[in-house]
Amino acid sequence: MNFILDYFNYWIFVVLLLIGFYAIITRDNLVKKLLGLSVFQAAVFLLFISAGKVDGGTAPIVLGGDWDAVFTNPLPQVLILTAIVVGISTLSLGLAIVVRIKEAYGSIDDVDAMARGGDLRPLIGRRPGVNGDTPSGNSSP
Amino acid sequence: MIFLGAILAIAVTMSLALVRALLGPSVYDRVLAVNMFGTKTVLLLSCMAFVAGRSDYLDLALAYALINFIGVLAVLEFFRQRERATETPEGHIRHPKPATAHAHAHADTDPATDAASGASEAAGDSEPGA
Amino acid sequence: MNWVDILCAAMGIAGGFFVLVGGIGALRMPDLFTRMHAASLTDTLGSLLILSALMIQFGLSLATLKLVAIAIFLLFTSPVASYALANAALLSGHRPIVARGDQPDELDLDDLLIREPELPEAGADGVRPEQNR
Amino acid sequence: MTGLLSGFILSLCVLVALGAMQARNLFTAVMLMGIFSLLVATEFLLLDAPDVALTEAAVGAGISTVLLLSALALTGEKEQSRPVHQGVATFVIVVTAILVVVATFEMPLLGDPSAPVQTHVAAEYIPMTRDLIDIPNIVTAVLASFRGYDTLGEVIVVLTAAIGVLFLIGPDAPDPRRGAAGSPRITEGLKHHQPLRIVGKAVIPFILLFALYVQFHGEYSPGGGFQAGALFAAAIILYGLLEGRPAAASIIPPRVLRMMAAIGALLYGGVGVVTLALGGNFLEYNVLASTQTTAQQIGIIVIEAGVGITVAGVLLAIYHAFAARGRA
Repeated sequence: MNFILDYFNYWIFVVLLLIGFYAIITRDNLVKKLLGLSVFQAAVFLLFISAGKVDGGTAPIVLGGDWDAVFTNPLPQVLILTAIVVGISTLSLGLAIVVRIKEAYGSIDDVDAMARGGDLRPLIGRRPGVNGDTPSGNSSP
Repeated sequence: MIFLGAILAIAVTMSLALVRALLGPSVYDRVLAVNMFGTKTVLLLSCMAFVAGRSDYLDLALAYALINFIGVLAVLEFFRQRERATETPEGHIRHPKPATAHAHAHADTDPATDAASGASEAAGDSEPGA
Repeated sequence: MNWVDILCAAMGIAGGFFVLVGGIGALRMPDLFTRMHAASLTDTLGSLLILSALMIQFGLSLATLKLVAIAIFLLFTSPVASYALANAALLSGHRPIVARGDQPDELDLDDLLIREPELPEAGADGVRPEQNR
Repeated sequence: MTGLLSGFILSLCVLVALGAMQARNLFTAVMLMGIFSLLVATEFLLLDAPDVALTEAAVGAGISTVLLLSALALTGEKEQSRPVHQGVATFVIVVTAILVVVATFEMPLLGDPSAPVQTHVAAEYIPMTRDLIDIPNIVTAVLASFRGYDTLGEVIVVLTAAIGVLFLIGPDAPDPRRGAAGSPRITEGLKHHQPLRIVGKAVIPFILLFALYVQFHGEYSPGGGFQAGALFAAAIILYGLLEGRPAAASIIPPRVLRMMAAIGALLYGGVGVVTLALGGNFLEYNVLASTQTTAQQIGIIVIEAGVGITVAGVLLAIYHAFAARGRA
């Protein structure tokens, strides 16, 4: 029992990781896959941050010049801080691809069928300017 | 220890709001629950700042309060776009009352909605799976 | 424990009570609007009580200023968000359950709702051209 | 008490993640992910990482919800497909679970001060921050000075991702619906909600002020360029939600945003070039001023400003790309 409680946070991270992983594999919807990726990512972030925790420590920001206090390890925090911002950049890149797929194929589900069809022409699209793509005077029916 | 009661109540309320967010039934219930949850997080963080004796944690509470508001507005904007883009907002009403159907019929005769639906038809707004 | 601490603990517990009542209301009430009512009203009072107790504990400092900012912010944004949410729900066809009579549609809310104005004809309006570039 | 609260928050995390993955409506899933992000941020704070918590709150709960919702407005919110490959998935998950759980037994306990991660390079950072840099926020010191190369790389990654997004759905990307007859003209924002406008517009200056505080007070309290950039972007996005995206685009045009994204990264790299020119190594701030701590602080402030400019530019450019897509 003690052993379960000792490792409780690790069990949670494992469960979160697996929830995200399962969603990535089994969901065909592309946005859902990206959300699964976010959960997976969050599990890794939590693991890193908890690795830096020190018992009796405080946040690595010195209050009142007290440099001798016990501080939590700042290194994992630095890594994860930047990783979160990179995470949203990659998430938006993924969403941009999903939006293009939706426009080209009319669906963001059932990607396997699209891949089997092998027709990539809709994704390439028309060149800008062909379609009345001028900044003003557009949208007149 | 002074704020033990408050922290306890906030934690319980967070789980209640979470249950509401998971149960739904309508999307508006979920948005309400998310908003509630955000407010409770702000309060929890403020109390934690006091318990930890670190007033710099209050920056976080402030940031959460600001971000929460933006989240709700983003949702409202999303609803507005959906009302514009599709004729009948689907899948978000599971109201037990028969009034729902009537309300829908009412909304359909609304000129603004008509115009929007006409526009989306003209655009060939392809429905998923079509 | 001096009397300030006791006062703060009392305010914290009272605030916690209101927050909790709001949570129970949001879970147990029968329809969206009553839930919203329970949540938003108690939110304001509960938050203010807890934040005031914290302000007293922190004393005169930058922390109290931040807490005041949080309190003012919650005081303004939370009701406004509730209003907008209720409006969006009503526009989408949700109607509150009313006790008297079985026809909720008798409730004519159309004049109260704030609708988006119809979009003007393309090109004839004052909307700026897209500034994408 | 902290341990109990932490366990409670983590349990809620699992519940929300399960709910989000099970939801058939993607809008519901996004809402639950917003809650998930708040929970994760609270857990970060409980693990003594306020900087990370601030980033997660600003980026995860705020910007990411906005971006996901604007993407859903373009792709539809119903999940059409049923789960697939469940047999294979279960097998893979069980194998992964066994591997990860076995690996877990090798992990040090939470908060163990003698864990390997605590005993190597990290232990050096705290006294070195005191002696060489002398700013209270050790995270900022490590981020901007000790691991400055690393952060430069991350900034470039963020910039690259934005370039990718703009290639795919930016204003110059092919868009079959833009300008087509009858394409929805969604430009007005929430203008018709007078209360929202009044409160929202009153709030925006304070968010901007707070963003500047987080940027320039980041050496003394939780914050820094990444968080400030996200908060600044959030303020402009709030204006865009209230007044319509074109109004936000007229404050800072997307052209300027793209320049901001590049200029921030250039500023960061430029500091490195300047230190090279002054006879130091790349990003060796010590040559910037006569005393070491002053030189380090100058370097940190400049590169944090670069990070802030890039992050704000990137996030806003991405927001505009999504919000303008498919609209006349």
